[in-house]
Amino acid sequence: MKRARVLCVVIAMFFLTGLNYGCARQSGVGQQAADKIVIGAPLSLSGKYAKEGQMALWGAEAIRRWINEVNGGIELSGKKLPVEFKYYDDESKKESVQSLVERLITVDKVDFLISPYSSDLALASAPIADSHRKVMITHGAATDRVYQQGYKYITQVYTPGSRYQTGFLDMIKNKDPEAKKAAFIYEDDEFSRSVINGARAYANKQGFEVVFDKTYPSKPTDLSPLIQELKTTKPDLIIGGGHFADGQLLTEQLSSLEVNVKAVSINVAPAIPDYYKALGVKAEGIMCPGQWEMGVKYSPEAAGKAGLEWFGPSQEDFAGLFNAAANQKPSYHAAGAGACLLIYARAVEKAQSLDPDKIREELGKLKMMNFFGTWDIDETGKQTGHNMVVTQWQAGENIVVWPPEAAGAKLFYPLPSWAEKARGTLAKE
Amino acid sequence: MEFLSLENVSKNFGGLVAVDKLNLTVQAGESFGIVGPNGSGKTTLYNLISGVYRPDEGKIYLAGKEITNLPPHARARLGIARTFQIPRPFNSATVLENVAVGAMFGYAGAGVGDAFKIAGQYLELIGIDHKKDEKAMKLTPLEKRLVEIARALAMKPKLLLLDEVMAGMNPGDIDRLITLLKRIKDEENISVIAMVEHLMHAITKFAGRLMVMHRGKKLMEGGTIEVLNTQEVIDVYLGKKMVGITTC
Amino acid sequence: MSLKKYYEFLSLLVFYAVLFFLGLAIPGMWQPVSLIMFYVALGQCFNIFLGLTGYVDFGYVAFLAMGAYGMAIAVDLLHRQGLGVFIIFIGLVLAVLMSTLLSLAVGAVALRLRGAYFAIATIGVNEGFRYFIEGARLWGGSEGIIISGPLRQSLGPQTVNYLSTFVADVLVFLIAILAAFVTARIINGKMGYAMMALREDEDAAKVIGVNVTKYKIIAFVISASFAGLLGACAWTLKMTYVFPADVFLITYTIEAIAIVMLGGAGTLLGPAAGGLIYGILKYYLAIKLPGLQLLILAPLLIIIIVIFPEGVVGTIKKRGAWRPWNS
Amino acid sequence: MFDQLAGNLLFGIVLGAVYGLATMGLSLIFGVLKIVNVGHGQFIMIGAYTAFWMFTLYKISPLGSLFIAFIIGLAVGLIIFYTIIKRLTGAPELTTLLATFATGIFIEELAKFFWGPDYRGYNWDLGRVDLGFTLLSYSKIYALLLSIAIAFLIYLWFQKTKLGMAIRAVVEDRQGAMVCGIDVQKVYALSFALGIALTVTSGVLVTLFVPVGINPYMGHEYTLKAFVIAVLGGLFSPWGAFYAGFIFGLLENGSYTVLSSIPGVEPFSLTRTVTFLVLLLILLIKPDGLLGGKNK
Repeated sequence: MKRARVLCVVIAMFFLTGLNYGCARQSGVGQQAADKIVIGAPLSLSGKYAKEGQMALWGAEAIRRWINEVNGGIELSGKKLPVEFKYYDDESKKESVQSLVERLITVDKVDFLISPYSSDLALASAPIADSHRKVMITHGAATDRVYQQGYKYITQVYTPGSRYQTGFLDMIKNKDPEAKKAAFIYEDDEFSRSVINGARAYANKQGFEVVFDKTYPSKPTDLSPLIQELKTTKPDLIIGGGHFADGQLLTEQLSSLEVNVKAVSINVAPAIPDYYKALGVKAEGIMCPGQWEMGVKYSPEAAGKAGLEWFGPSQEDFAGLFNAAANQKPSYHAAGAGACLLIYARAVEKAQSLDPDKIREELGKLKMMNFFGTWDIDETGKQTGHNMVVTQWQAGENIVVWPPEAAGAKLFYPLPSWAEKARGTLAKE
Repeated sequence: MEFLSLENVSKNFGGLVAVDKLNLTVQAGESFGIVGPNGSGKTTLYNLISGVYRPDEGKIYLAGKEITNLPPHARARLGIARTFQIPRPFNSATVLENVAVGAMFGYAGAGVGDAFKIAGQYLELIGIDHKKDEKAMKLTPLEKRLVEIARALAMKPKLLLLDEVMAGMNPGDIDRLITLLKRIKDEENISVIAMVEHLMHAITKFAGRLMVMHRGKKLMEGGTIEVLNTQEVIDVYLGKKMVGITTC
Repeated sequence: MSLKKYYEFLSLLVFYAVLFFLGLAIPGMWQPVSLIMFYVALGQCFNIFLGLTGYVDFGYVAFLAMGAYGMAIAVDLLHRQGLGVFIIFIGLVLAVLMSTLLSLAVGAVALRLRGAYFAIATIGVNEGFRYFIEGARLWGGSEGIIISGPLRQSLGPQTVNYLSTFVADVLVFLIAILAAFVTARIINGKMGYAMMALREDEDAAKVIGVNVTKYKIIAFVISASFAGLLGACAWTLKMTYVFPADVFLITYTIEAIAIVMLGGAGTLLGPAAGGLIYGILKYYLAIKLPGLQLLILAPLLIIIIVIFPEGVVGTIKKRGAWRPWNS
Repeated sequence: MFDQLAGNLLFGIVLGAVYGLATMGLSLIFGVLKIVNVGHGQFIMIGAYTAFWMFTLYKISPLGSLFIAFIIGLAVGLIIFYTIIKRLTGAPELTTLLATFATGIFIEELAKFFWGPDYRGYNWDLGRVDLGFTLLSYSKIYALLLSIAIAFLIYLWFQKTKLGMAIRAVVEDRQGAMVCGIDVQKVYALSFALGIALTVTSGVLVTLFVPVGINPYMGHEYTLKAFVIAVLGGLFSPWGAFYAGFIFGLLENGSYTVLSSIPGVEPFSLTRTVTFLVLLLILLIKPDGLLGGKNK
């Protein structure tokens, strides 16, 4: 008996100590919350989204520096308030996400939230944010479904999944009307399906013929069964992928089974330098739908032409700030997360308030351009203004080739065959 | 009236025939002895009676009811209790609990409270109640065996199978144990089968009838003294000594 | 005697109560507390099988998944029927039903196997079932079921937020308490001794009349149906979605084992202690050292397990007389 | 159709060989120490990274990395054994499971801490042979042959050397071995180290099959598969595991051709269901696994 009692006491003590710590933090933050604007995010710094999470962290930090150092803060009722970016590691796990989001809201008293990466984690955090009436901009929760759930305060900075591959199809149709046979080979997960569902519908509308349409389960070790079957359908285009590892595997095995097609567009994986580092020349000419890419032409002038206001750093400045923190090139995950801060900053300056409802209303009205692209959301919070770009690996550079107004180089088409690549042919005139 | 009967029961493992067309009947309340050298199939026979093995052929009856294909726990419920040659108490439980479990799930089928009472009584009878709060793993092999006997008795069995229970005891203890077992058996009308490799004097004190097993077969059955004095048995035992040297 | 028997359970209640009110009293504490409670409840439910019978079920998470799907399917099908909050009860019932059915099927088949073979067979069930759902496009396939929308339409946003940010957590508390109570009942009763016997020596247990198969299946099914409840509340109701890739994650089983072993298998307080330690470490490390917490957590776990080889509670008890059933 | 089946079976065999080798370590450790190493996959990850770094930093071909990986594996294995596992001998079996779980996380996070969450890969293209029905790259052929060779070497080592026999003795009968004067602790240490070394080595071969997507969290999939294969092979026998690897590989790839003829389903996901169903069936028919179960 005694032992049991002792144990209970011990347990209680243990918990209480942890708790006092919690209180201390809370009061501390509480006092300061007036003279700065706190933006908080649970980021996946470990677990399956660690890569995206790390990129997002660096991106957000870069923009925070720009706002505080270049812009001198966010102007609210005549005062320039600095931005603080508060983040925790959610381990890519839904349990952690919820407790961390609540902590950000109640303990760290953040004014605005940036969602964790991926649709499932965003969905997990949604009820908490919504019940505390906190605005949350998602980056990475690209599935349209997230915005069909009727959450008032959740808005999106990315182009929805359904429009990921449409640009690629437009580009091919415009470049080579003869290329009609499209093959879909993609990861069987929530995000990739939303991408391919969009692509399939659009392809049919645009008169493409879908000759192959199969998925592979997550974390595959060998795709050869699928690829061999795909090869027999002799497609012109291959659209597919899912995340980083499988995207690389897909490319590697397309090459080792010598599936030669005119164009390949893979989701996500080719967007980061890792891809080319890992595959070398095999990556040449592979295309990727990107939310953003270095070299994409979003500038004050472009904004002027489009009749939109411009806010934030030029992409060169962003890349500079990013490089200072990460000493590498930013991916669109970084840019997207950074853009969230810019949009909040602008919305606050225009609404001259921190009240969630005012800000949400302002986000709805706001139509602006920044280095990441255009911001314009519909009433459900879904992004309609932002456009995807299509990038292509040309001689070791991931260059924007579509849309024309954003393009940094001409599309290299058709792809060199795998044999040619092995001999060192690059996808560049 | 005959309580346990086996009708030409056989069991073989691969090629080796452990028990070979064995017939055996034990009367209610009788105390019966089985002797036989190492590897003569005694333990297999016990496993067949207690249901650890199913016989390849033949039938087993308990109180006229066929139990050939009943699982061990069902047979225990019908009143069969056994000890193991190497005692197997529940190590991380206390002595008292070990015995109580027997009372709960054996023929006795007692509730938790009663089970502990019964357990207490038998520990006293066996004379290790001073250890009742020790954990079984802390006991000496001898004590473990006593606990096992107590556990078996606490099941309030109708048929008790004792496997080498007296090995390694000093004569004094053996006598005490035998008198005790005899008393309990008479009070509760239990048929007891005791099997030994040697310790003939013990078995003579205990068993009225005796069966000698050799190579899975019944070599001889009858009154204890007569059987032990026949030439064949003596031969077997001389043989056994040699076997004993070669094996192990 | 009988109250004394339940001393541990009562102290456990006190501990839950403390946790509960701390969660309510301090802003920002509720979700952390519910995170801890999820792990505690997970431990309590799993302990009924793992702790009491000594069998390891690597596929345990499949039962949580069944529960999660049960709730999701109920909501998905019935949210238009205007059943109001009653829909949640139907969900819970369906959750228990599905997890129990699966456990009966698995138990009947797999419980014939012993030790590691059983453990791995259950992995087979878990993975096989997951990829069947994805491959056959069952229940939305890999896209799973999102219930926040449907729920918000039928019950209104406020109610749903309340459900998933408070009620779900309270239900998790109740599950933990119920599971602990059942555990206490079992180990105080005849069944507890039967399970002790089969855990210690299955053959010896048989010959003293313990129907080991029966008791194994009982423990398995009880444990599984609790898992179903937990999955329905802590996942579907709280997270408002079910994706197969996420609910069949074997990591949860291993975490459950870790928690039970951390506290001490087969003891009543063990899972609570284990869940508390695991949860608190996870949460506060995640706050203090974002990105490094697992790097710190892992060695800490190892140190704890080296100091307390039989779990914190288990080892402490072992140093005294070991009587999970009446201390 | 037929070409595809042939191709799938071929790749199934190659993959199976790698799986098999990747599982031998697990079986060995389980057979000798009765420890289920839930951190198994993380050691494969170490092997993959070894191959990657050796290739990118020092231009050492994966073939060379095999030995380096083996040495690293031995070292890591010994360190883990003497710092953690040794202290837990005598504790309940599951305790070690928790320990290996934590160790796995630790290794993963160390890898992330030092090498980052990036997805690495190397490009060691040796060209490929055209078999008519499909193309097989030389690196995959290497993977196949090397797995078989290494498995065979280990087999010889167990048969011929004193230590090997000692280990086998311990697997057969612990007490007996002790009586015969075998230093069981030493055997434990050795088997654990050897098991880990084998696993790390197989990590290199994994990259011969899949030279990309190398990242700190790549191990989990292999852990699960290894468990299943180990059981198919009868848990206590590394060779059993090696053969079972082939069966697993063949099932995983071979069943695709059949399943892809079913309309309205995703055949690739179902191949995994089939594999696990077969596991269940086998366990029901032979509860001690397909091969080598007799050691039990």
